[in-house]
Formats: sequence, C-alpha cells, structure tokens
Amino acid sequence: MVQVADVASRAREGTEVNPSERGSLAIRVAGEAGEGIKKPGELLIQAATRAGFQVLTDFIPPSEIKGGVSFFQLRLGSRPLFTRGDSPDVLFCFNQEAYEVNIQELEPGGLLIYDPGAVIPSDRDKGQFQLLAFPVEQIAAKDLKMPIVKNVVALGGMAALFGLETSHLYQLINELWARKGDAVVQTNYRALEAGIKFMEDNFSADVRARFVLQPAKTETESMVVSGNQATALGAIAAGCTFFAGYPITPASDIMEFLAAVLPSVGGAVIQAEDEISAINMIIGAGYAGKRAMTSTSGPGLSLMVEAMGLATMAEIPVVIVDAQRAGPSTGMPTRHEQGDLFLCAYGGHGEVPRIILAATSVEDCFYLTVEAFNLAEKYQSPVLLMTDTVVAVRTEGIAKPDLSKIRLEHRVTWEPDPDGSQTKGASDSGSNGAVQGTDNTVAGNNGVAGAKDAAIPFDESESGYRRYRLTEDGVSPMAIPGTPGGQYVAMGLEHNEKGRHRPDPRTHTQMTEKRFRKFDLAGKDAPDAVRYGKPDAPIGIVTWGSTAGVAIEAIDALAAEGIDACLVAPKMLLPLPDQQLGEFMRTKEHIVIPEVNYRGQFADILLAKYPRPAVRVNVYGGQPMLVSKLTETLRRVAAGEVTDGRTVISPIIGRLEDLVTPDDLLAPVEQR
Amino acid sequence: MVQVADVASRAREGTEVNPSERGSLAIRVAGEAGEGIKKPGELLIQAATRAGFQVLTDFIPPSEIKGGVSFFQLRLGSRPLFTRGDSPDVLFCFNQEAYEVNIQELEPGGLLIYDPGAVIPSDRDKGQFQLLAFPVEQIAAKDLKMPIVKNVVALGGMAALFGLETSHLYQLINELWARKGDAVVQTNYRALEAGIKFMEDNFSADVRARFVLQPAKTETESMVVSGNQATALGAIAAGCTFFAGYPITPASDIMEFLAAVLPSVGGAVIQAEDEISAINMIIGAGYAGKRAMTSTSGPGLSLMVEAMGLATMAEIPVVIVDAQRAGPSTGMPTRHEQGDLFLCAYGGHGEVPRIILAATSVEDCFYLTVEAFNLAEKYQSPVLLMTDTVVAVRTEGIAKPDLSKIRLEHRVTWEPDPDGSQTKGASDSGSNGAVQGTDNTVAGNNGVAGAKDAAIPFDESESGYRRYRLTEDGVSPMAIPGTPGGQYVAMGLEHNEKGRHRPDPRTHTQMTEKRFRKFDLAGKDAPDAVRYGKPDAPIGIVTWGSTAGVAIEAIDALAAEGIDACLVAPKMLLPLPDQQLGEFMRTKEHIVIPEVNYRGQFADILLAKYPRPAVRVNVYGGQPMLVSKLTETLRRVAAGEVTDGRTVISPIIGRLEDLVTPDDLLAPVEQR
Amino acid sequence: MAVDTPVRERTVDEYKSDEKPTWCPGCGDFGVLNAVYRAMRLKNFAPHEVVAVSGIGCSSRIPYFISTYGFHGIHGRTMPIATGVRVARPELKTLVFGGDGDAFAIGAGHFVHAMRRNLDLTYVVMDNAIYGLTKGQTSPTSGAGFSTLSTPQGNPEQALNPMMLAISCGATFVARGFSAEPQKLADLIVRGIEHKGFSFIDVYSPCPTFNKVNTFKSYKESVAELPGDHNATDTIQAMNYANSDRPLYLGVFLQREAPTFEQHVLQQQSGDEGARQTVLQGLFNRFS
Amino acid sequence: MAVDTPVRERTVDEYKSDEKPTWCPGCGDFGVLNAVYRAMRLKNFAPHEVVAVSGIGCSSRIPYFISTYGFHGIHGRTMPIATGVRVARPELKTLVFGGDGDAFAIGAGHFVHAMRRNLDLTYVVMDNAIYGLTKGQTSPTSGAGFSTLSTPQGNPEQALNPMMLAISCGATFVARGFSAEPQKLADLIVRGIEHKGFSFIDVYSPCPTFNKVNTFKSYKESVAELPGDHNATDTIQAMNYANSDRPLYLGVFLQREAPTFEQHVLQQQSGDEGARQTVLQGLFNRFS
Ligand SMILES: Cc1ncc(C[n+]2csc(CCOP(=O)(O)OP(=O)(O)O)c2C)c(N)n1
Ligand SMILES: Cc1ncc(C[n+]2csc(CCOP(=O)(O)OP(=O)(O)O)c2C)c(N)n1
Ligand code: SF4
Ligand code: SF4
Ligand SMILES: [Mg+2]
Ligand SMILES: [Mg+2]
Repeated sequence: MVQVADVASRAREGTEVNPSERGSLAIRVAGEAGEGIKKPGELLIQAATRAGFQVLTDFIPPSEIKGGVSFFQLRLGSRPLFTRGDSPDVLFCFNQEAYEVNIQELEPGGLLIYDPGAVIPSDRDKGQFQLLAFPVEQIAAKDLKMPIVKNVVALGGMAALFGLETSHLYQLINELWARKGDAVVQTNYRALEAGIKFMEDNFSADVRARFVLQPAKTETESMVVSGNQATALGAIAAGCTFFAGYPITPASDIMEFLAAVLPSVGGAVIQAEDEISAINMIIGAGYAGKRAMTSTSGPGLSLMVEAMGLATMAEIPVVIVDAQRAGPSTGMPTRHEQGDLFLCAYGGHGEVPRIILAATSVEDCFYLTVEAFNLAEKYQSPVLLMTDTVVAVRTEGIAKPDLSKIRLEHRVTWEPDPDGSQTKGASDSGSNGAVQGTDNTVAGNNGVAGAKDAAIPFDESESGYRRYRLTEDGVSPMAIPGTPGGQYVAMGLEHNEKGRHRPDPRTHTQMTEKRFRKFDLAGKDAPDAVRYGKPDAPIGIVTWGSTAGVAIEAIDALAAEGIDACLVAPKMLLPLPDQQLGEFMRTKEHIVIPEVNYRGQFADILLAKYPRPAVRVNVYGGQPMLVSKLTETLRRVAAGEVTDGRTVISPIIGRLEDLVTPDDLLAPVEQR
Repeated sequence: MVQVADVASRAREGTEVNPSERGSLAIRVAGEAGEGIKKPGELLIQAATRAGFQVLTDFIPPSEIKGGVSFFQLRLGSRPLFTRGDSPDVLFCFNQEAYEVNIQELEPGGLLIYDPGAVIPSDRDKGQFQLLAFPVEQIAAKDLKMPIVKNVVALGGMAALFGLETSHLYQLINELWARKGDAVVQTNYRALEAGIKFMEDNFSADVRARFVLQPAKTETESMVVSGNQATALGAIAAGCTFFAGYPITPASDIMEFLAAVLPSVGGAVIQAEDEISAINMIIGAGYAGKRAMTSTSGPGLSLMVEAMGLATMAEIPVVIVDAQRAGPSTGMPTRHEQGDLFLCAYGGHGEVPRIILAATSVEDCFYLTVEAFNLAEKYQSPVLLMTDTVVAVRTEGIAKPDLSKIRLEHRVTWEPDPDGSQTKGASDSGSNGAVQGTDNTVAGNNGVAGAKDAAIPFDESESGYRRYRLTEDGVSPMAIPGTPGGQYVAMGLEHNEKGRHRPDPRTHTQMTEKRFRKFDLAGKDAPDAVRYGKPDAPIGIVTWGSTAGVAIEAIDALAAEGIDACLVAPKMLLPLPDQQLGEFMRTKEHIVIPEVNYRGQFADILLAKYPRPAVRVNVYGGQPMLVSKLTETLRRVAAGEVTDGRTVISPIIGRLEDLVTPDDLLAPVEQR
Repeated sequence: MAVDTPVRERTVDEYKSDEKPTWCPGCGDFGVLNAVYRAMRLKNFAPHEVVAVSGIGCSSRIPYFISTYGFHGIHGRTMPIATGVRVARPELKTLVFGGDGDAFAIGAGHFVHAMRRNLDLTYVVMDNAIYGLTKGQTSPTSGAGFSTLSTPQGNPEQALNPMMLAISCGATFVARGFSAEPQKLADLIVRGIEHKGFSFIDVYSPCPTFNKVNTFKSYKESVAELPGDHNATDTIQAMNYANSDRPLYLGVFLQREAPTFEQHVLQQQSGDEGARQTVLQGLFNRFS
Repeated sequence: MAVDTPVRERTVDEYKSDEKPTWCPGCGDFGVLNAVYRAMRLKNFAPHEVVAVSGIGCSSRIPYFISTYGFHGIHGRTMPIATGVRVARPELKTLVFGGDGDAFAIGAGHFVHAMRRNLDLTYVVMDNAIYGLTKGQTSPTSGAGFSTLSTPQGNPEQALNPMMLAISCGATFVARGFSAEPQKLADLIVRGIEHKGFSFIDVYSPCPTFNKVNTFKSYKESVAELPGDHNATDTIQAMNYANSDRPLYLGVFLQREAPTFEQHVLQQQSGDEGARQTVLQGLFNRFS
C-alpha cells in the first residue's frame, strides 16, 4: 500500500482519497463555459483509453450559453466504470468562479489544483483539502510565450498526476495538429512537456502515488464516444438513410452528427421546421421504404404524440429517440431526469401500443439503436429508444463494435406474382430501391412466407393486394411505393385489410387486436437485460436507463460490506419482458426500484404487472442519482428498516447539503 | 297486463317486445343522413319531456358527410334511463337503405314501421317482426299537398303509438313556426293530425297497448340537451369568458354553442388555426385572469400535450374538455371509445400531475364542467374533463340546474399592501378586472390568508412578490396582470419562488413537490361518485364515463334475476379519490371493471393502486358496451366462472353477430 | 424515373381505383378528381410510380379514388409526409392534396417551409373556403364577415391570400384553377408536374353543402384568366395580380427556375449505402 | 387603458428588472433590450399595465429583464399566448418577443394567423439568422449555403423573407430595425405600439457567438433606410422593397388602417358577465 505525505485534510476526519487503491480516479476540470477545456479533456480521455484505462466522462452543459459555469468530470478506472462518480477526487480550477462553485463537491481530503493567477482559495479550504498551485497561465504565457496553449500545459500536468504513459498524448497531438504544420505540433509538444515537468517537480512522487492508477489492459480495441454519438453511429450501422429532426438539448448533436455523415452513405438529414414536421417526414420516408429516424427530447416528443399514433395505425417503421431531460415543460434543458417514461408508454389517444427500449450505457446507445430499427422493421411500428441526459452527454470508452456481428432485420415486403397476374399495368417494372431482406419478401396475394393468415374470416372474393392482411402474428407484407400492383393507401383512419376506411365494429375489433398481437410478440425479441450481482441475493434491484450504472456501483459498495444485492435492468421497457422480470419479481425477498423521477414511473408499470411490496427510491433534483445515497437506502433495506413504499433521497451529497444555506438555493450558482 | 294481438313474430321464439310492461320504449328512426329527421325527432323529445317522460336519444352521425346512413334512437321511459337501449323496439324506416342497414338490430318481435312507397320489406322479416306500412310520403304529398311535411306526419304517428299527450306537440309546433306565419303553423297542425289519425285508424288500440307508456311525473322541470350542450352551458355557468378551439368531431359543437353565446356574457370565442394554438390561447387568457377553456377530441388532445405541461409548470388555471372518439390516430371520428385515459393521465414529458374528471351522463357534463373550473382555479392548474362520444352526442332530459346552488371557486389572487410599499410605481392603480373572489385575495408579500408557507426555508431577504411561493398546500397567490407591484414572469422553465429560472437541485425538488402537493390535495375535492345497487352486494363494479350507465342497467337486469351487484363510478379519475374507492376495492368479493377500450386503461390505474383480483370487461368495436353483454359477464362472475383477468365481449348483439357474414364485415354497411 | 419500354398508352380508367368517391352530389372536388385523372393520363404515368399524399378533410380523401400509391395522413401534416416521400424516393412522382383548412390553418407552418425548400412536387389545394368534413366552420380563406357555425356573428379575420403567401415564401410555381373547368385545371396540373420545383395550385372547389357564399356561381362571376402578357417570372407583377380581389385571376401567376431540395440532397451525397461499413470503420477509428 | 392621473414621468431604470441579462458579450439582443426600455420610457408606460410575452430562445429571455408582467412561454407558441392575453385583457399593452426560430420555424403557422387577425400588439423578432440557445443551427432566415452544425455542407433551403411573409399575410404595420441602432429601433417600436393593429418589427440582432456570417459588420455594409418617398400604404411597393437583397432596407415598409380583432370581439359582445344568469335561464328555457 502506498504511503502518503501528511496533508491538511488528513487531520479532518481521518479520511483521504485513495484512488490508486480504489482503482478509479475522478477528476473534475472546471472553467468558464465554452469550448476551451473541452478539447484537451478529449485528448486526455483518448490517450487514457489507448493506454488501456477505462474512461467515463460527463460534460454537464451550463444552462446559460455564456456566463454560466460548466465543468466536465473525467473518471479513469482500472476496472469498468458505470457512473461519473459521486464527487471528484481531484478538482482542477481555472478561475475563481469555477473554484467557488465546485469546491464543495470535492471529496474530503481530495486534491485541489488551481491556477494561482486566477484563483485564491479560502483558508477554510486550505485546511480541508490538499492544495496544489499550478500556474498554467504563467507557464504558457511567460515560459512558452503562447498563452493559447495553457490548456495543453494543464493536460500534461494531469497526465503526469495519475501516471499516464504520455507517448499516447504526443501521438494524439501529432494526429490532431499535423495538418496545421510542424510548428504547431512542436509548440504543443513543448506545452505538454512543461506541464509534465511542473507536476513532477512540484508534486512529489510519493504524494502522487495515491493518484497513480494501473491501466486495465483489455484485448478489445476501444473508442471513446458520447451516448449521442453512439446513437448516431448505431443509426448508421442499422442502415438508417433518412433523418429529420429539430434542435433541442440534449438531443441536437445526434442530428448534427448524422448531418455530417449520412450523405456519405447515400442518406439525407433534414432540419425540419419543428418536431411535428420531423416525425411526419420520417413517417413519409418510412412509408416510402427507408429506415428513418428522428431524435428529440421531452418538449419535442410531446409534439410528436399525434404522429406516433399515425405510424402505429398506418403500420410504418420509424425510430424515435428521446434523450430525456428534466421537465415538465421547458423545465431544465441541461439537467437529468427519467421523467418521460409515462409519455413514451402512454402518450397517444386511443389504444396505441408502444415498443420502448431504454439505454443503460453509452454502449447501449449504439446497439439499442440497431435493435430499435430491427424491431421497427419487423413489427412495422414506431419504436421509441429512450436515453437520458447522463447517458446522452457522457462519453465512455467502449469496445469497437464488430460490424460483422450486427444482424439487420428487414420488413416483410410484398412483391407481385412473377406472372404479374395481380397487377394493374402489368408490364411496368417499378424501381423499388427499398432496403429489403430478400428472404422476407412475400410473393403475390396468397404467398404466406413470413405472414400466416390469422384464423379470422376474410372475404376471399376481395382480389388484389391486402396491405393490412390479418395474419397470425399481426404482421402484413408491405408494398413499397414503386412496386407494381402493390398500390394501396396508408392511413390513420381505421381500415379493412385492403386499406379502406371501415368503421364497423368487427373491423375495429380485429385491427385493434392485430396491432396488439404485434406488440405482444415484440416482447420475445427483447434485448438481454443488464444483470449484476449475485443472482441469489435477497435484495433485487430493478431499474432502467443510466440509473442501472448507479445500481451496479451501489451493489459493489455493499458487497464490500458483506451485503448482497443484485440487479436486473431490462433494455426493453414495453412490452415488459416477462422472461427477464417475472421470476425475479416473484422470488426476491426485497425489490428496490430506484429512479430519477418523482412518481416512480417504471415502478408503476412494473408493479401493475407484478403486484408486490417494493421499495421505490426516487430523487428529482435534476442530477443523477448518487451511488452513496442509493447505497445508504439499500443498507436500510438489508437491515429490514424499509420494506415497501417510497423513499425519497437527496440529489446532492451530504457534505454539500450541510454547506448550502437557503441563500445559496434561492440564488443558485448557475445564475451568478 | 296488456293482452296483445297475435303477430307473426310471436310464433318465432315466443318472445315479443313489451315496452309498456318494461317501462321503456326505444324507437329508432332511420333515413338518409342529413337534417331531415332531426327536427321532428327533437320536437318529439321535447314534447315527451314536457309530458313527463324520461328521454334519452342517441344520434350517431354517419362517418361520411353524405351517402352514409344515419339514424337516431329515441328512448322513452317511465323510469330513469341510462343508455340508449341495446336494440330498438320500434324501427321507423324512410328508405330502403335505412331499412336494410337497421333491420338486423330490431328487437325480435319488434315493430317495423316503414313507408311502403320507399321500402320493400323482405319475406323473412315479415315472418320475424310486426310490420306496419305507414305511407307518410303519400299522405303528405297527396292528401296534404305538402311533400315537405312528411316528417311531421311521421311525428304524429309516433306520438300516437306510445300514447303521448299530443297537446305538447301542438304547442311546440306553434312555438317553433309561429314567426313564419299562421299558414305554416296550420299546415303542420294538419300534418300532425293526419299522422295521428293514420296510426289510430290502422293500428288497433289493443295492439298499440303494448307500446303505450305511462309518463313518470316528476316535480322538477326538465330540459333536453346533449352532453356537448350541457358542457357549454356548464362553462357559461362556471363563469367562462374565453374559449379557443379548433373543429373536431365530436367536440365541435361545444365551440359552436359557445361562439353563439359567450359574446352575450362579455366573453369571446376564437377559432384557432390549430389545437396547439387553441390551448396556448387559453393559457394566455388564464394567465391574464380569465376563466378559459378549450374542447377537443383525441387527435387535438395529442397536440395539446406540450402546452398542458406549460400550464402545469406556470400554474395557470385552464379547462380542457376531451370528447373521446375511437382511435388511434384519426381512427373512427364518429365512433365511441374510452381510449384517451392514458393520454390524459400520462401524456406529458417530465413529472406533470394531472387532475382528471370524467362525465358519466349528460347531467355530469354540466356540473363537472363547473367543477373543472373550480378545481382549475383553486389549484391553479389545468384540469381535464373527459367525456365520450356517447355522452357528448346523446341528449337526455335532465333537471334544470338551480343556478343559485352553484358555487364558484376563485383563484387566490395577490393584491398589493394597501400602503403600496411593495410596489414599484406605487401611485399607479392598474385596472384589474379579473374574476376574483374577494375573500381569496392575499394582501402584500406577507399576507398568509389562503396560503400558508410550507416549512421550507426561503430567503427572507428576497423582497417583493413571490409568484411561486412555497406554501403548505402548494397554492401560491397569483397576481393578475394589471395589479400594481405584482409583476412577475410566468414560465415553463423550472423556477424559484420569484419566477426566475433556477436549475439547482433543491429548487427543482421543492417545486416538483409543490406541484404534487396541489395534486394530492385535489383528491379531497372529488365530486361524489355515482353509486348504484345494494351497497353490500358481493359484486362490485367500478367504471367511468358513459359505461357507468351501462353498468346501472346491467345491475337492474341482474336484480330481476336475484343477483346483486353494485357500482361505484368516480367522477374524478386522477387523483384517484381513495375515500370513494378504497373500501370498495378492499372489501368486495368480486371486482368487475368494464371499459370500452382494449387495455383496460382505468383498470390499470385502479389496480396499480389497489392490487387485487379483478375482472376487466373490455369491448373495442367503436360502439358503446351493450347492457346485455355486460349482464352476461356479470352472471358468469356471480356463478364463480370468472374471478380475475380480462374478458373481451362482443360489440354487437348476438342476433346480429349470427347474421353477419364475413362479407358484411369487410364491406360494411357504412360504405355501401 | 423508371420508364416503360415500350411506352404503353394508358386510359383514364386505369387511374381510377375501385372505391367510388363519397363526396356530396355537386361537390367541387369531383371536378378536381377528374382533372387529376386527366393530368395523369396526359403524363401517361405508371400508377405504381406515383404517390398521392393528402391530409384530412373531404378533399383529402382523394387518394382513395386514385389507383396510385397513396398516403391519407393526419390533419395538416400533408407537407411533411410528402417531404419524407420526396426525399426518400425522388424517382417517384409525388402529387399532394389537401383542403384549405388542412393546408392553410393547421398546416400553414409546414406549407411555408415546404415552399422555402422548393421540393419537386405538385400541391393541389381544394379550396372551398370552409371546413367541409367537420360540417361547416370558417376556414382561413373564408371572407371577413362570413357567418358559419363557428363564427355566427361573422368571421372577424381577414381571409388569407394563398397566392400572395406562396409567392412570398418562394414557391417556384404558383397557379390558381377552378374545379368547374377541369380541362384547364388538368393542363395547370400538368404544367405543375412538369415544373421542376414546388408547384402550388390553389383550386376553387366549392362546397355546396356548407358554403353558400363561395359557390360555383359566385366564382363564375368573379374569375378571369390572367392577361396573356403577364410575365410569370416577375415576382412583383405576380404579387400584384395575386392581390386582386376582383377579378380573381386564374392561371400561372409565377414560374421561375431554382435548384430543388432534392438536387441539393443528391449533390451532398458523396457515397451510397454500399459505403456504410467503410464510413463506420472510419468513424470508429476517429474515436479511438 | 387606465392612465395615471396626474401622469408621472418615469425613468428608464423603472423598466429594468433586478435580473441582469445573461446574453453573451456583444450579443445583438442587448441593443434590442435597450430600445425596448427606451420605447417604454417614451410611452411612459406603467410597468404593471404591460405584458411582455415571448417564446424560447436566447432572445426570448427578454421578459426577465423588464419590470413589466411577463410570460416566457414555450418554443414557437408566442403568438397564441399573446393572443389569449390580448383578447382577455385588451386594456393592457402587449409586447411580444421572439427569435427567428421561434417566430418563423416552429411558430410560422401561428405567425401567419396572428397577422391575419390583426391583433393589436407589437411583435419584435430578434433575428440573428441562427438558433442561438441550442448553440448554432440553421434558422429559417439563414441564407442558402450557410454552413452550421445542422447543415455542415451548406443550407439547402432558401432564406425566408419575413417582410414579404408579413405583408402577404395582412400585417398592418411591417418594419425592420437593426440592433446596432437602438435609438432608431426605439422609435420604430414606439410607432409600432402606436399603430392600431398588428405591428411586426423584424430586427437584425446578430449572434456573435454562433453566426459568423450575419454580423454587425455584414449588416452595416448592407442596410439602408427606406427611401423618404416610400408610400407605406402601398402593399405592392412595400413588397418591392421587401424583395430587395441589397440593400436590406430599414424602416416602415407598410402601415395601413384596418379594424383590429379586439374591436371585432368587442363589437360582437352584446352583454357582460352580469348577464350570465339571465342568458343561462334563457337557454335553459329554450331546451325545455
Ligand atoms: C388534429 C386534428 N384536428 C382536427 C381534426 C378535424 N378535422 C378533420 S378535417 C378538418 C378540416 C377540414 O377542412 P378542409 O381541410 O378545408 O377540408 P374540406 O373538408 O373542406 O375539404 C378538421 C378540422 C382532425 N382530424 N385532426
Ligand atoms: C418544442 C421545442 N423544440 C425545441 C426546443 C429547443 N430550442 C430552444 S430555443 C430554440 C431555437 C432558438 O432559436 P431562436 O428562436 O432563433 O432564438 P435565439 O436563441 O437565436 O435568440 C430551440 C430549437 C424547445 N425548447 N422546444
Ligand atoms: S361537405 Fe362540402 S366539401 Fe365535403 S363532400 Fe360535401 S360538398 Fe364536398
Ligand atoms: S448565443 Fe448568440 S443569441 Fe445567444 S446570447 Fe450568445 S450571442 Fe446572443
Ligand atoms: Mg375546405
Ligand atoms: Mg435566432
């Protein structure tokens, strides 16, 4: 075990951070809002990933464009990471405001690095934390005569702090700036060196030892992406060639990413005039044969409700990504909440089934986007993929996807009989061009491959193509416009098999059942749930979205205390996959359902299906759930203190809770 | 008991209709779509009401503007009526199409009256029903030389059929046509007489005796209105002075009614460019101090989702009426379904509480609209009133409301201190003009009447008006624009007490709780539920909306068989009024939850709160639930054959089910 | 666009579906439908290569009566759906239909933006200055003072001028027709189809059931063909004619060349779906 | 409108709230805010008799900085909320604010119809040809070819011309200002306020953070005052100036008299709230 020098903080409560021992280190870098700190941060992350570290960062955008304070938090691990960490071990501050706003969250005994030219730490903090003055501005301006490289100086210092093999950084600097010429590269090299040197000279190796991490060499190649980037990449991998959207935090960069890339795979991105237009555009494209998607957040999703019903009724495959933020209404655009589940599940007039996936991690964003397209195509239905601010915005090092293993599902299409007898104007051969799996096409009117007729009477005398044929699985072969003889009218009115409006009782009954048959079947295709912890643990946690990561870290924390808990976090929320949840819900001694929302939306859905005592854990402060807070509650569950009902936990860590006065709360930091 | 002549139908299965004995008579009048049959129908209804009959009619608009078949069904009772009746006892057909479409629904042994000039009944029907050829066209054209009065001739015949004291009709004809001159009145008198005479001459009194009803003289004065008219009247009674809407079936006539009337009480109706505009207009008006409302149906409500969240967040009283129709999407605009509950309850991004009322009858439409305004004002919140096609479109004779008994609740408003110290520009006296209850105003910043501060710290140094003050009940005094010193910004962003955007954890936590405190409290103000049947019956039915009427008639039917069941139908659906439902749900041996939808939306909400075995009864054919079908299911429940789970019943009556061939179903009647 | 070889001459009947129009007798929409059949016949379209998109309203039922592919969408979202179809499948012909309520009330925002984008499609609005399907409420093109169920004391709003709106928003082909003249209307539609870009054709299509003011008769008394010397490339001149209350001009107000949205999309596409794996691998590498 | 007696002269500071503007340094919106303060001072408004309505966007934050009543609504629904306020309380002054995205993208449909209604309010759009709050995407007034995060290969759409749109939709006062000239802008706003009817003022209000094309500098080079002889009652002449790309004219393009929506509403009102019981009883009787 590493011996560390005596620091002021040590005296305080006998605690001190020891990332090295813990296997993970959280560094918060705080400066003015803006892009200044973003690029070096990204370099560091990329270098750390190449060096074999697990990385997870969270960049919380400020609520105001300028004048707010933004920070990003970088967590490095010798082991897999699932949250950004409750509080940083190291705080790096570029200016006074950044210091004041963030210092209360620094782990007791943690390390405060600051630029003495810009920050004057308080005496109280000097007594509580370990301090290191790092004059990045001066080094850049005076020593290197290049004020602009101060961030790279900082980068060098940080790399040296936790023992990063710096060759990766040199290489990345070279990759990044090579095309700007050698002079630029060399300047940045020098800045990097200066930062490293400063750290080595001024922060003794034995003190630093506490912060040094061992990389966890893995076999697979990693890449570092945000959840939104992963979603966009997933869309491309899924064969998406049409995207329409409207800017909204925190979803905008999915559209922006795709705008830059889709044209290179023959696709198109349209910035629509609003969200209503966006979803109707993708419905048009989906009808026309494309794999089409939109992404938005709460306010935009609310506007899409009517058209989602149209897609259900007209049976058109489309994918809708909801990157949740805190509501209601405009709410807190840059804050986190799992508050849209009810809207996704139930937001539609009439009996409209909804297939919903939810991403628990950045990696999920990639694979579940592919899955969403597959389900949409297979069931000719809109599919919702829910992410949340935490997972959309944070970046993670994830294994590079193996594209050869990605299987694409294609809608069952309808093709005319080879002899053309079913088609009007039979000599025409329309250009089809739709994405099609050849073994999924159904020939002519009576072909049955992929679409068995349900045991429901229909009129044999009705000739021609029946778009909404009543089949056993509810899926009817779809003619793509351009296919000769497949002409039909897609519609939001109730209709008979041929696509004519028929408001009679049996048609509506049968067609409602058809739509729900598809929905029910989709449950069988649920992607595997996240499972963690000892399967036979008495405490079972069920959660969804990014809170799954919080649960995993809480389980680890409890395991260290000898308390066993285990987790199942389904990635399909509707239909609820019984095969993943049923036994778990029936057999666990305790069920705990943590969510970042007020009502416990998932708990409501879950417990309606599996009524039983369960402990809901809710937090609704616009921040991710804290591992320590969940752990505390689980401890109480283990002790038998809580067995049912709703436990509301605090959105902020205890120390901060004590420190803040009502004053701080009514005129909070973001607005100073 | 009345003895009746031998009729062909009698032989069939030994059954024959006997409305006289049953105390209710259902007459269906079927002709071309259009207004021709509407006016005489209304006259008959009004006359019957004046004569002391209970009346209930249902006018099902055809799905196509022209060329479809429309009918209205008039039910007369010696006792209260709750549905339009499963099938008519008498069918009156003006043309062949009307005959063919409706004959299958005529009660076995029922009476078919037809114009022999236009209708040729089949031999089969001659054997099954009692037939009466009534040459209305000929009487009008040949005898009276006035083809246009054929409907009045028919009217006379019908009145004579069931023994209506015809003086009421003469009087109504006079009231209606007096201003067109005596000649017109006299012509109509003659037509009426001719119709009466024909019936008396051609349909012997002893045969008619079966159809003669005794009026049930009541003390209270009645009026005949549709649910939509009652809603509009309720809005006026509630002090509504601002309405914005967009046409949609079946809600349009609420707007149309108010457009004609609101200006006469100093109000305004705006036909907006769409539903999004409509709801935002009423939010603007509600903010400005008015009692404001909109009405719509499913597709429109879907578009209002985002703005409903704004009203919740900005805490603005508005009333939204959802006259449900069959969905999803455009669905079946003229058909019935209770499919929007999920949307009303959960359609909103983020944690947005919803207060929902649901009308079980036409009378409810009136009183619950008043209630909706009261709740909206009291809790400064949007309130949803759900009706459905059945209740919106049908007319009922209801007791004239006693306006002196209607109590209006007004929002708690904020007024400046009398000394004006709180206000900028203190010498100004703004015109206020808002609807205000004087004892609901709160003086100055520190006034507490009606708004106790919650035990939550706030910054005492914050001076001035705090729009979103954290009070014990969550309700904060509202300054109406124009009030000096009350200036604040209403907003959809999360905010502190003063109405400034603050995205910090504690603000969001406290404000979320504030919004839900109001919601929870609203449950205490739930209007009384409908209760029916023996309170200690082992079978408890819980339902909502117009299905409550179906349940009541099923309870009566079962009582005749010696089976006891009882009903509770809450008029507030969210928050669920525990005081009305809790004991019922816990103590009944059987719980039955009938709904006209697929999923059992209310059952889901109910059973989530009160988990227990329960029988859901669902029908989803676009038609109201049939009393006979529900009765059948209840019988099985009583016999212990069904104790839990979901029972799907048929939307059409048995005879019709047998008769229809698949052919009929795929090319159904409405489209012929 | 895929073309038949050899090109077979089609009959008007081939464009009729097996569903009979359900409009009221005397409805103006019959004339429009006939013009559409005729225009398709003139273009000799293969029915399966055409998509007819509409919204909700009496007029919007038109796809059911045409033998092409169709999309009977939701109220007011006609343009976005058509946009999706256009950009997804530029090789298909897209004809778009709607009523004045669908197009100019709930759909106004989309209409403005679709024109701005200059999508290559033809939008035929069946303008009866009333909401037909919902039984007679005031529409954006109803005149000031017009009394309906929803404005019993007279419409307090000025009528929208769809011609001026279209010209101001950059539609590159702006025309007006009259359903009583289906032959001329068919020609207008053909010209609209042949125009490369957004062609907008507002058609007076009376609703005898609910609109007793804007009737065949009233229109016959007030319409006139645009003067022969009208220069349709002159925006301001077009505006001037569009601004006229009486006569109400018929014909092509404006027609000008501009790149279409689809052309921009195509131009920006540097690869096709075959490039997917390569592009993805490149991105993966960029992030590692 | 209620007026102080005696009228007290207010200072500009009385129109400032205690919230400091949070815009980026150099943002054009500061100039607009100053013009608004100045205009209110010139009109000597009582702050509690004014309602400032806005949507969502950087620009839409403006109500927080003004000491009047305010409504910071949702994105694009500015006009409907303002309409509700206007019709509910015509005695209050209503000033409406929004960005180009709020007004012309998601809000386009409402904008069209609010103008058609000729509501008596003043709508100041802070037009920076970009989405500021969401960090720099293309807006409806962004030029063709403009490259942003959402159109990395250049905007494929033609820019919307708000002036032409407003004129075509019947706005009765249409003007353009420039945030670099707050004094002139204040005068325009005062004229807009004094105009009885819908006054629309599009203001070039650059976003230095995200729009490097439409800058103070670029506008300075291309704006010009409308010629002194411009006849603002002439719709077509106004269109002509509005149609100009260069120079971009500033000033009042159009101003004409027409009855306001509020006047229509008032005129149709045959009674007041006091009549409620009587009216209801009459209706009850009609139905019995
Ligand atoms: C969101 C929504 N709102 C309202 C309606 C009801 N609705 C159906 S058609 C229509 C307007 C019809 O008018 P128009 O577009 O002019 O067509 P027309 O019937 O006159 O041909 C309305 C309001 C709807 N279907 N959906
Ligand atoms: C329904 C909805 N969609 C999207 C957003 C995200 N959003 C906020 S402001 C804005 C546009 C801002 O542009 P503009 O109106 O021009 O204002 P500016 O910031 O440029 O002043 C968008 C898209 C939202 N808040 N609500
Ligand atoms: S209501 Fe009017 S628009 Fe509709 S079909 Fe009848 S005539 Fe045509
Ligand atoms: S982002 Fe642009 S519009 Fe927004 S405050 Fe900054 S400069 Fe102004
Ligand atoms: Mg119309
Ligand atoms: Mg902008």
